[in-house]
Amino acid sequence: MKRALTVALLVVVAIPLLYAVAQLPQHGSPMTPPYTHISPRYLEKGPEEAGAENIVTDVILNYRGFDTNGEVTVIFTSLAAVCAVLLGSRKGDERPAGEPSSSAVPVSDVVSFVVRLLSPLIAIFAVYVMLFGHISPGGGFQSGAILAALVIVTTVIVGRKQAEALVPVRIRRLLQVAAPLTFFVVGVSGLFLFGDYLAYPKTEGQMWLATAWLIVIGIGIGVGGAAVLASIFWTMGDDS
Amino acid sequence: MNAVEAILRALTVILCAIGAFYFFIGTVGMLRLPDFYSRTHAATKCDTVGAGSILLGLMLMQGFGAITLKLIALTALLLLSSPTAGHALARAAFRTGLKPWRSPEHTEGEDAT
Amino acid sequence: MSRAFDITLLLLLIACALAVIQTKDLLGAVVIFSTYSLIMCLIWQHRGAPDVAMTEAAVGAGVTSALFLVAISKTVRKEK
Amino acid sequence: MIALLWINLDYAASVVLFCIGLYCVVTKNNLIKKFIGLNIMETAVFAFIVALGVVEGGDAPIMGADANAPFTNPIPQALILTGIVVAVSTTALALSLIIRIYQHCGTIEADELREME
Repeated sequence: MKRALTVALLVVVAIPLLYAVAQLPQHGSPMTPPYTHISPRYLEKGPEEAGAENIVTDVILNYRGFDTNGEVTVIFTSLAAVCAVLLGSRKGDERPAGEPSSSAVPVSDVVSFVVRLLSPLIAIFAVYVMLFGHISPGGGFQSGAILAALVIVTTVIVGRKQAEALVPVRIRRLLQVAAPLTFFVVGVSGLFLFGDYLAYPKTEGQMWLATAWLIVIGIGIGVGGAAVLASIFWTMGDDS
Repeated sequence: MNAVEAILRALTVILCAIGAFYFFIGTVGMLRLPDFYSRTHAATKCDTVGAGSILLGLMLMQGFGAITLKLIALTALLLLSSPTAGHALARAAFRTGLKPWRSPEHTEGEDAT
Repeated sequence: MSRAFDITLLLLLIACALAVIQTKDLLGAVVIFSTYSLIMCLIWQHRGAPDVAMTEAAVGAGVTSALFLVAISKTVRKEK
Repeated sequence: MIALLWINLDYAASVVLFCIGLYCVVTKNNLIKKFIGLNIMETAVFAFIVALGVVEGGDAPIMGADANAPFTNPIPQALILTGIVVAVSTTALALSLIIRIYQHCGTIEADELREME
């Protein structure tokens, strides 16, 4: 019965979707609706108008800055929610005692050595991605994820305590809100200088300022995203 | 195309063929070898030797330039990370108590003693 | 040629997705899922979206897998 | 229709992946497995939207000295970039909820949890 229902559901979902997909304009043709409205303008005017040669960065941080502002708040909110769920009231805690400790097996020397060797390079790569998001692929989110992965690997290798000691608690609180905060600062500067929240300089001579703001927001998102993701990892790894 | 270029192109083709061959061997090993440890060994081998020689061939084709530097960095990363991953896998398996495979006639003799 | 490459990648992607839902061992499923993310990242790079590919490689294959692994280590490994 | 699907193969693959993910979400009992299925569905939708922006022979939309004419559409890419990061946020929240459920009830199988009520 259940199986028949599942099959029916899949058929009901798949057939209309496949039908609709078959009716779409040919894959890869430049005449598709998403390509004919606003993209040509972005592609044509992006570098002069928005301050970055990477049009994706332009769209994310400049043309659709509000969107990203909200989205950055979403990742911060998810950290808050994870903390609220896992660190909340511990009343109903009926976990079986004697859970196997995570450090039962010592860390391998080879892995530890290779990670120590590579981690500066990974950090350099993350910083490069963060700072050059406006002219090459990459940007804030990517470097944030790379840094978070670095922190996670470090936590696995040298242990939670030492990894957390890299970032003192007081600074960490600030870093976790770095991304929304940077957006807020840039947005308010735009409000004062150009009359709108998140307004970017538009004239020819002020392009350097727009690029500088893109870089600043990139740094903010990178550092903030890394702090948020690493904190989520640590919070989930807590023996609460 | 002068002689040097032709030789370089030939070397590239040979190196890429060697790389593809090692990938093939590694895949066959993954499918055919009896236990976890030997399969890990096969996978790591095709990562390092196969991808390494393909990258070397590409370097020869590119000549000296920015792309070659990137390829060198890539090769170094591959040569570091792939054996480490293999080592970590095998070590984790050994620590959790997975016994290496012995050929059947061998194990019978061991059990008797 | 490029189309053959595309089709191969898409088939690999579908095979990975099927393998994920077939695997009873959650740890194995997560590892295959991270492979799935990497193949997706290759497809996006091939389609001319390096930004998205980079994000998927770092977030989908890196951080998400780590989070899944933590969750599995905190709960159970085998699916009933 | 088959011929049209062959032309739009990338879209069709996204639909297939979406259905695989939906099957996983509907039939699997383990909450983590359900969530992996949800992630597959998410990725399928992302792949579909990125495929919408592809232009035949198009380069990445990065203007530089050596960039040449057809560029892929940057808007779907920007959209998906945001989407992926939101996806990892939801994954983190869902996984922490699952951990919490396990701490409370000792199981993460959906039917056992339903019997517990």
